[in-house]
Amino acid sequence: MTGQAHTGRPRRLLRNLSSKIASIPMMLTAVVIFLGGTIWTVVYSFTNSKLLPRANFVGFDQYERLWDAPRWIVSIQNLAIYGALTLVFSLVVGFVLAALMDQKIRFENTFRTIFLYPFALSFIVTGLVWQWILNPEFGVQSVVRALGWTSFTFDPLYNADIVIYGVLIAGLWQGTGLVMCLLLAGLRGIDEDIWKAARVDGIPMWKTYLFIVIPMMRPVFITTLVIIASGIVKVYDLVVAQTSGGPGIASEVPAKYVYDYMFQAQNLGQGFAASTMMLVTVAIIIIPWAYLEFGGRKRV
Amino acid sequence: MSDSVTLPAPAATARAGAEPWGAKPRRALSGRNIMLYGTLLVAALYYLLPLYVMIVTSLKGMPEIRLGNIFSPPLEITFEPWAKAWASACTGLNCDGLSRGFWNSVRITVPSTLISILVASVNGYALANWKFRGADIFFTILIVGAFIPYQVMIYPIVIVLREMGIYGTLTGLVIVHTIFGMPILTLLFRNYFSALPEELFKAARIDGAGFWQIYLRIMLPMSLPIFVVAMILQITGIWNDFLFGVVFTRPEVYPMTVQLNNIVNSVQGVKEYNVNMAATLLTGAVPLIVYFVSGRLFVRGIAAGAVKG
Amino acid sequence: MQNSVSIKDLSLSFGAVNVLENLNLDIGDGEFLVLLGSSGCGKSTLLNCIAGLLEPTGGQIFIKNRNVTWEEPKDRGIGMVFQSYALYPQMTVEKNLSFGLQVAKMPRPEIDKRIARATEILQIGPLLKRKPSELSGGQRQRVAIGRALVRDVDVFLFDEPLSNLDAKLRSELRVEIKRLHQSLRNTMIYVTHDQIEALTLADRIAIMKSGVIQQLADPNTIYNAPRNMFVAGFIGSPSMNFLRGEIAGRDGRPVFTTNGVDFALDGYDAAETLRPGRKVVLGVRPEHVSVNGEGAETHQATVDIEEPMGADNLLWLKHAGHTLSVRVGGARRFAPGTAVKLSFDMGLASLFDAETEERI
Amino acid sequence: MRFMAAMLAATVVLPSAAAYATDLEVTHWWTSGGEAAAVAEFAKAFDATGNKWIDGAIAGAGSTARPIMVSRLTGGDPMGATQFNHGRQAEELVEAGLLRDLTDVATRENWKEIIKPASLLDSCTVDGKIYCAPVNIHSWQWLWLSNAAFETAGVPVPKNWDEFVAAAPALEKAGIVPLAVGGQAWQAAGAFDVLMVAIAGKDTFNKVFKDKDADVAAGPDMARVFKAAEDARRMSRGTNVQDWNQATNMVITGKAGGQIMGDWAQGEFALAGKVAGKDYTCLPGLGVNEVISTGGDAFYFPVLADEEKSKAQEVLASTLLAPATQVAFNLKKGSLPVRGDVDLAAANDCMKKGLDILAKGNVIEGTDQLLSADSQKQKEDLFSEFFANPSMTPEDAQKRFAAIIASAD
Repeated sequence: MTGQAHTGRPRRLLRNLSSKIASIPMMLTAVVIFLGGTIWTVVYSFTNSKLLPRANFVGFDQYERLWDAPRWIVSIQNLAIYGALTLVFSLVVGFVLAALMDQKIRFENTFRTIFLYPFALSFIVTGLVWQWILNPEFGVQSVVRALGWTSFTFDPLYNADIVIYGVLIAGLWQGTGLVMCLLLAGLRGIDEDIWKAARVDGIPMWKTYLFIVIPMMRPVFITTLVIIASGIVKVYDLVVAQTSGGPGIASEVPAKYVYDYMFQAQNLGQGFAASTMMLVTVAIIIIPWAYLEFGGRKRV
Repeated sequence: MSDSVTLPAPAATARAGAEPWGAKPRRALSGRNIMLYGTLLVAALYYLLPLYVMIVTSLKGMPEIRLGNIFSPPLEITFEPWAKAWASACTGLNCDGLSRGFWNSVRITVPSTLISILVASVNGYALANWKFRGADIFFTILIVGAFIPYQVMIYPIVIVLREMGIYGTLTGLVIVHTIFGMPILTLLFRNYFSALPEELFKAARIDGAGFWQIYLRIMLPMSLPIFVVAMILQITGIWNDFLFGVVFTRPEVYPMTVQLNNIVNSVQGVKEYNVNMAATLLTGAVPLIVYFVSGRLFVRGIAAGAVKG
Repeated sequence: MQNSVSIKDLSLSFGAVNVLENLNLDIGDGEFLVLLGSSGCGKSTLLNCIAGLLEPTGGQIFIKNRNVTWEEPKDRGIGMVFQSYALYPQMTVEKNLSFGLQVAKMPRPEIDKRIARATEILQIGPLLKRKPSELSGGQRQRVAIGRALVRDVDVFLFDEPLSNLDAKLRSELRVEIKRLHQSLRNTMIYVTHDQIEALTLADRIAIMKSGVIQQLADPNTIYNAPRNMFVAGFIGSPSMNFLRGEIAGRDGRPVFTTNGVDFALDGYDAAETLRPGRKVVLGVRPEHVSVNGEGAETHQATVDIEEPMGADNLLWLKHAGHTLSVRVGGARRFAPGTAVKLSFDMGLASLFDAETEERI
Repeated sequence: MRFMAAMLAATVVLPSAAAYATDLEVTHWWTSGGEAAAVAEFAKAFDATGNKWIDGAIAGAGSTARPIMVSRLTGGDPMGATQFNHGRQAEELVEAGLLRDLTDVATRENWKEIIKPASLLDSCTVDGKIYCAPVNIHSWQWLWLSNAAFETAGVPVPKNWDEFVAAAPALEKAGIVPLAVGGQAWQAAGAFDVLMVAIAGKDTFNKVFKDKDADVAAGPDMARVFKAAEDARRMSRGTNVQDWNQATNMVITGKAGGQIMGDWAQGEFALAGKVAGKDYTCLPGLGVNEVISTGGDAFYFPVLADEEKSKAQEVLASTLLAPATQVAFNLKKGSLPVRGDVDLAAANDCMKKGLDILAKGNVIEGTDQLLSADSQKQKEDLFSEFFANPSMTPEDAQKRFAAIIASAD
């Protein structure tokens, strides 16, 4: 509301008073929980807190140990692989599906429901079902072998080199439906005349998507990105349900490291140090961008 | 209409029969359609496969499951696993299955969904239409907050709720759900309200309507689509929540997911896959039904809430 | 005249709804044809069919004597301008103009030449490096026209191009489009719901209703000799006065009578063919009634309301149980309640059959 | 409220000293078949005192249940009693004053005399005060062998670890996984500890875990243990299950030759109707070094404001240790009672072997008592990686193991 910037100075604090009052829950959440909780976490990451938080400071010990732990390194690598692939695949697959759905197809409702329903299920369920389907003894591998192709091998969850892709298959199964929906909505929001203009100009469909429509969908891509990315950083339940981080430590992820060290190892300090590292990474990427995206720009 | 009808040019008349006329004929099995529907069908198979496995398995008896093939349809359909999952599967000492948690889940989901949506919609409205200095900073913190793993926040929230004296109560749990639903919901509502024509808002202000009046009389009635989206997201999220449900309540009000976890994660000798799958489907039934019923509204609402930045 | 665009028996239906039915239309080379009608009349649908953006369910479309019914829009030799401009928002003006040509693999010098020409005609040189979001509505529409221009085609299609602009810009751009047509002499098909645009721009106007062309004629004919009551009422502002009544014989000559008042039909073309007792509607435009002027026959009326409009003054009068609108010179003022005498110019009036609503 | 009614109906309330019929919420993570049956014995005994056991079972020991319990305690909404691993893990809760001092009850009931071995009660003791009630003894050092599997492979059932390793190729040839090791990290770590006691002996075990002697951990004795672990790793290939009882089930069904697992596995054999000595064989200390550890489970009692409930806590504490309850519970659970003075006539072969060893005093403390949860977790990470990753050499693993011991507290 740029127009309100000219109101008199004395009423500055009172201006938009209702709005400020109404935003109190948001401010409290932002400041007390998210900011306060984060600061609290960062502070206690410099302590040697075990089961209960204690202000017994030990400097950077927890961080040194963290970066010495092979499991943490594996977790970070896994998150990078999983995150990059999830972003790419869910956007690509989601967009392709959305584009197909946008071709005035028959049974659109049916297809949409099919693509979207996994999102209604919890990660625990997703992990469990896919653990099962990918189990070499009674899942896909055994079925294909029973059909006669006896050398067929497909056991992503039991092969440390590819286990993270097994997790990815399940993650995409659950998440792409929502991405598809978001992007489909974005496609539906494109002015029909743009399509007509492109057709009159003789621009092939794929070029229209690539050079005209996708650039126009920037806002919806941003919303989608926030939703996917926040899900990636937090990925935990899926791994627990599907592989428990195994085989060995091959499918560990940072959120699980945090949780395991906080509650199983009862080393809160270590868990907090790990979560601080996660937060720092997220903050470095997100804060400048979020402020530009949501804050700096005036409403058009 | 004599002057609107002109005689066709002679050349055109002569060719008319053999020439293109009407819609360009398309074969139903054109390459384009094969690609289009083929891709969609393959994708649909990938999405349906797990559901199929769940349903099929839940209808088999254990001996049949041990035979191996998880994809084969049941030789003998039995509803025993469903009955067991609902009414008699044991979690610890209590052998009354999921049924004991169902109403608890409802009791948790309904107020949590409503309150979290109301709070987030007011936030979004304030951010979109009544921006005050510093509002962006709070919003940015909120968006960054969406990236914090829940588990990290457990202790701080336990401390806050303890200080407020509402730890272990339903109120506390509702507040927790409201907090964690806030980032994404606020983003959606803010986008939605920003996209509504500004004239509406200006006209109402000129008419002397205040913050709450505009919200209640103008914004709220116009925001059904985005409310549907928020509702679907929250019902799904809260219904499926396990962690907050157990950390912030007591056993009397444990949600259904706690029983699901107990049934699925504890094992009675052999894992009863059929009961697990039936329990899984039963627990997922409410969000699934919500999706099946309101999927169409979901896309429409998302279109309204997420498209405009 | 050589036909530039011909439409033969064109039909289009969405399911059970017929939007266009057996529509025929021929547009001459270099002609400016306006499709006029209220929303939902099928005018935009027809334009989209010509462009190839909608598939007809039946019939044929010829452009330059070539049957293009099954052709892609890009192969039809048309350029199109849209109401919402439909500029590609992430591209500069220059890129907007050149993108289609680049995709068609046109050599760069040729593209540059065409852009230079369009830029000059439309005076958009300073805008080339900007993005659409940095342009005003009028500038955007100019660019949109430019995008059609660089295609160097014979037929231009305009789909309500001025509807999103404010009144002042609209009239400015209207003049520019007219000038453009005069200098290019291309065939232009222009869809609008604004009668002023139609009357000012068109060589011929096709007035549409429910997917059917009601009348196709030059603006003058449309205005003065509307084919039916719909056309008569649609064109003109304020709209034509309609008086319901019937034909009566007075001394062997037919007169129009309503509420006991007679109107001699002396000046009317087809007066001889009228048989007494026939139910008819008399249509008189506000400017075809003179107040307190010279006339063979005068009618008494009282002024109800006056609306001064600067150049002229619009009077709303009570006359024989009807309300009539009459346009007089701006300088002539009448206080409400004033009694006046009216005379009707029957040579410019229209009579419609009350049943068929067709012009007699 | 529907389930409350169901609860009332389910737990047939015994008409007894209803003077203080108090509800006491008890949280625990005993949800598997045998475990649930065992805990039901506790509930039955407690209800018989006129109070009521409100069951708060949450499956998933460490990752799920523990944060919930700790949150409830620190959040000021404690349960009436809770299962917790005793030993190092609860110390902090005690120090924070969240747990109740049971010394009065312990003195009255004379726990110091009746609880055997005494180390169990030591684990409950902080600054001379007793804070928990141990309820059972679990030992890790067991190798469970499927007689049927060896029959299929055509080799005799081995009597010790070395024979087992030698028989592995024959098992593999018959399509049987020699050693089932579930995918969860704690199973690999536990199996290693067992190998360690069996191969390097009790003294090395104590030097490494009790004295945290990194030199010993890096020494030649331990190198032999790591070699054996490499054998185990090779033999465990193809297990492809996560949960311990799924691995046990492989042994029960003859899909696997054997499994290194604690005595709780016995509950699964019992539930499947298998008879010790006939269908399966158990080798304590892997048949090499007959030593068992005395870990176990214990109940803690949070400090409560409500006096009625506090009284009920005392009743519960004494009920848990009552001889009859101990027998009933441990028979179902497959563990050994904490009282030396109860008669376990109903015990099967394997339990009797365990009781014998216990009587001889061939015991060590469990790693839970010796190491912090933190070190345990690091150890789990190491061994789950070692068991899953064939390219990790025993030497490398030993180096990392020594580093963990060096930094352990």
